[in-house]
Amino acid sequence: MSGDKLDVIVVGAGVAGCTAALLLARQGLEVALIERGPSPGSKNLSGGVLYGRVLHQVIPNFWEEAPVERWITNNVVAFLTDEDSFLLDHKTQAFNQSPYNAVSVLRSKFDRWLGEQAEAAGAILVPGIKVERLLRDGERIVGIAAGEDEMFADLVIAADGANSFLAQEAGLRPQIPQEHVAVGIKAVIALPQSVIENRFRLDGNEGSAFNIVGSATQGIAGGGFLYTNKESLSIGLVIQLAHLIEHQKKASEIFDQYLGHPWVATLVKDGKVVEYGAHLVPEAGLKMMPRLFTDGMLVIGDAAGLTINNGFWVRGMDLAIGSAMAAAEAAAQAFRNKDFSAASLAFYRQKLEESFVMADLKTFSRAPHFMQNDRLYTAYPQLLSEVFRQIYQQDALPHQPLRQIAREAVRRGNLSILDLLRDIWNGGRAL
Amino acid sequence: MKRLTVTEKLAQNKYELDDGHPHIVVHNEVCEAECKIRACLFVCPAEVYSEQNGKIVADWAGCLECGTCTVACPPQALHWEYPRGGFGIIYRYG
Amino acid sequence: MSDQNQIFVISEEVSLIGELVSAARQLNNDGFSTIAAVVIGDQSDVQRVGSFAVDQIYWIEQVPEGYLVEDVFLTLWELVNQHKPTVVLIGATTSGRLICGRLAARLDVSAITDVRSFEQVKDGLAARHMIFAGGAERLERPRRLPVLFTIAKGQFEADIVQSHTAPQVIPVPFRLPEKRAILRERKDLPPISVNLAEAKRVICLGRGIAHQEDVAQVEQLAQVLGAEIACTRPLSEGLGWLPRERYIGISGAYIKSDLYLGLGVSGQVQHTIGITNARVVVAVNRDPDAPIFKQADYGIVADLYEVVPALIQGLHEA
Amino acid sequence: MNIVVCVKIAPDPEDLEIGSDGSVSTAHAEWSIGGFDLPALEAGVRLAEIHGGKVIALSAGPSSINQSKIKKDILSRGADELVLVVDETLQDASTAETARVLAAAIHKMEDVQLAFFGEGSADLYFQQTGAQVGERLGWLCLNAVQDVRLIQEGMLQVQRTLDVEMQVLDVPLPAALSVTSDICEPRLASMRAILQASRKPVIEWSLADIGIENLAASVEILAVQAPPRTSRKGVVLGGSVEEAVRSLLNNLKKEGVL
Repeated sequence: MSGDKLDVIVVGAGVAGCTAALLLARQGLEVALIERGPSPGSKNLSGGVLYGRVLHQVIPNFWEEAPVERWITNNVVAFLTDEDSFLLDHKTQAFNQSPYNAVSVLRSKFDRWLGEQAEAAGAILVPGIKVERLLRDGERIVGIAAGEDEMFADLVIAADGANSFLAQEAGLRPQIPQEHVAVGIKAVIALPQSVIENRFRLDGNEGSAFNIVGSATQGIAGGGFLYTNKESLSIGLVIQLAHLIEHQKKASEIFDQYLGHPWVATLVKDGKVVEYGAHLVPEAGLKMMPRLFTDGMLVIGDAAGLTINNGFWVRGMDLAIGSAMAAAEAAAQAFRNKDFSAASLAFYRQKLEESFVMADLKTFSRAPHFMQNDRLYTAYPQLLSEVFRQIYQQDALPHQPLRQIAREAVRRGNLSILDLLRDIWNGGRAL
Repeated sequence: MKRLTVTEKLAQNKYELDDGHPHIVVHNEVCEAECKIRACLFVCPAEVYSEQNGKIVADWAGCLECGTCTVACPPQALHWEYPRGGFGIIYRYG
Repeated sequence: MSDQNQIFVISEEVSLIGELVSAARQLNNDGFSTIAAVVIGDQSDVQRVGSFAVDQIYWIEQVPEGYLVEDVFLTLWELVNQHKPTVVLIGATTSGRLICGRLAARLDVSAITDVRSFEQVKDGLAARHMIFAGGAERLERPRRLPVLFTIAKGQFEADIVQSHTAPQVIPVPFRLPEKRAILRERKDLPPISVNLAEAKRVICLGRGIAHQEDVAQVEQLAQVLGAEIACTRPLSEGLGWLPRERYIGISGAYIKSDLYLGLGVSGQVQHTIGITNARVVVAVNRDPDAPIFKQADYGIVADLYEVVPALIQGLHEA
Repeated sequence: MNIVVCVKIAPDPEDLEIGSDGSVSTAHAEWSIGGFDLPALEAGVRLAEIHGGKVIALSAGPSSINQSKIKKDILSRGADELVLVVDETLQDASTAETARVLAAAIHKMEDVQLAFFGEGSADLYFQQTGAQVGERLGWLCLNAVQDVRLIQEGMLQVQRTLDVEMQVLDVPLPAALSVTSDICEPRLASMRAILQASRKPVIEWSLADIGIENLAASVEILAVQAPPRTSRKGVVLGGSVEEAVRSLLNNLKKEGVL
């Protein structure tokens, strides 16, 4: 190592950081991947579904060696009222073949494996080190410091997660506003593999992914998730922070009640909580995106706010990998031209625009606003449950025609047809 | 499934406690001046913050390092940083 | 005298020999073996060991000036080589552990240390000891003879047997070791003022104690209750508020007192394995979910700074 | 004067999983260097920093010890070189097998005069390795070592803290010293040290490489279970502090312990 100068320093060995370090090491660059936890993944927590086809481009057939849990063949949207549930349940064998569309993962094992791939490609993993500040030469970022150790590099890549103190320190993003994030609370619940496979009607390595809307979050904007792993369930909530503060409800109690909801309770029956964690989830999509680059530095993954939650799925890891790929291309060009200025690194933004990452962020840019709609969490789950209860209820009295049941349910739920239509219209445009 | 209190849930986790190096310091004078709703008392998933005889106290040992409090609280109310390298929560599953 | 099976009992601490002899008698319930104690000390030590119902005493007069007790190893090695004991029980003192290790190496056998209990299994003698910092207990059977065990103080009850024929005392000359460390300086540490293993009542301080000065307040309670003060590892190893021999738990003391009162003790397994033999366990802790409450007979969920004065008051009235 | 520091890499006791049937599993446990071995490594490194010489970390065990994270952790704490003796039969090796392997490995190293050992391993805590390895090497062995200095070529001055006495001794090399865990404060690896660690040599030996043909187990492990839980009443006394104390004292009288 020529003195303390490397080609690239990547800060944060999450999915984005490990992928970037892997791609840069493959280009023959001298890369240090610095992780504050004792190993990659020890500080990371996700709902736990990785849309895998983008990683397949980086590591073909990654699922063959990577510690993935199950391939998700069954996606369910569940509308919950306090007592009832209404499910849209889709299962397809198309997702049961490689390249797998989505896989459930547990970040501690998965990120550690991804970090090992980066090391195998030649990146130097530096675990247990917290980067405390950036080093500057005038406006340009020239390295990082941890304790009294300083390390310089032509390029610094901030992959330090949703709080991203480095992007803030580099002046690329302001203090995070409450409207732009949600608090993710998650428990991992151990259950024997056979119980999971029976309870969720799964065969072999198939998996289910539930996205839960309605009373899971006690009427606060957000949603729940429940994903099946091999021998455990990942179950959690994503609660919009500004809304939570407005309602002054206790996050840990909402989560506790969620675990106790009748429908959820049946799915976690006889389970044992083996871990309880939390993680900030960027929610505002395009609006939240900071400037992604400055002289000598790029921002990728959650640190760049790259997450989409549209009620059907919550995606972060595949966008993180996409951003790492774009960053690696921008780095390759910067090293070819020996130019690490912001102008040169703007190529990163261009690559991001050309990729699915920005395309999806634009497509679903209205989703965050649409998800703020209170009716989603109280009125509509109530409506759906009410309509179906009446459809199936037989009182040995003349049964109302379905359209009348629906109309009355809408009226009783003091919903206006106009609201309903506008919401369907907005939903259509946002999702 | 047996309902667990937050403390009991946190007890399942693995922590590398950095004895004597708290990573959260509460500046109560700022809390008094700028914060009415005491968001820290209800947004934190690990219930790190509690109010004891009028003062906000942070039991930082159980912190899950999500950073929600840094966004919910008035900017100067907390000195909040990640624990030293290798310390704090260690997710075995994640 | 044809050497029947012999069980050797070795410790430089005469008080520990009594406990080792009890352990040896437990192993010898079929009476096939004779029990031989190795005594390093003077006539009165030999007398005292004689009262522990041993059959022989190999008496090593004393360690010459400037030598360490560990330098008795060569003499012991020749004794063991000559008499071929099938079982060797060694007191788990610091010197005892060193002697045990050297003996095991020379005999090419394994040693099992800090044995909690023995069990006769079909192929021979097995022993139980703690692993994973008290998290689990393992039962192991040595495959080769002699079997070597160390036994910690307080693990077996020393009982004096009156009507027993006086043991045969065989003086053994001290053999100078081939090579040794030269003792430059020796200082007695303040004698352990407390033998937690024997204490009838113990008050244990945990992380709940905020400042070192508060220990004094608890000493007052200990005085009134006639109890010894102990602590958990952080207070002795970490903060050093109390000396190491007052620490209860793995690599610390194991108590078998009538009463254990934990003040601000959370109840980690590394500590609670040392109190399993206490008759009545009482816990005082502010945190209702502290693990100690599940391992206590009586618990008070309150601040120890309120409970201690109330206890002193209550005891005065009683 | 090269120094070898023997370290045990084993499952972290904190990751132990106890089944409802009392069964014990380390299947999901993280393997790491034992907490008592870190001060021994630090003591060796500090001595080498003062007097020169190489510090070789030595560990023996099954393939689970051969993880890049662990090797890097050891090499980032000041050791210049790491030697691993890897063989599946070393899983649950008894004190005799461990000592025989470590002694054979040290024997194969040239110009090593001093071996450090931790107080005990984090998982088994037999506190036997230093004495057994030292004796097999024919070196002088001491435990409970709390301070070590080199006072002249081939001679150490060592301070030991036993149960009731403290000793200062001149110890001729070669020597095998088991150190107490408060001999010194283990260093936190710095970023520079971790970066350099990835460039330090790791040497892997098989049992055959160190001249061991067969390693018959000298102890049979019969059972491993959670310790028997002495059943406790678990009574929590309610009411005010005074009421709770009063009912506690009554209960203790009834129990005959007051």
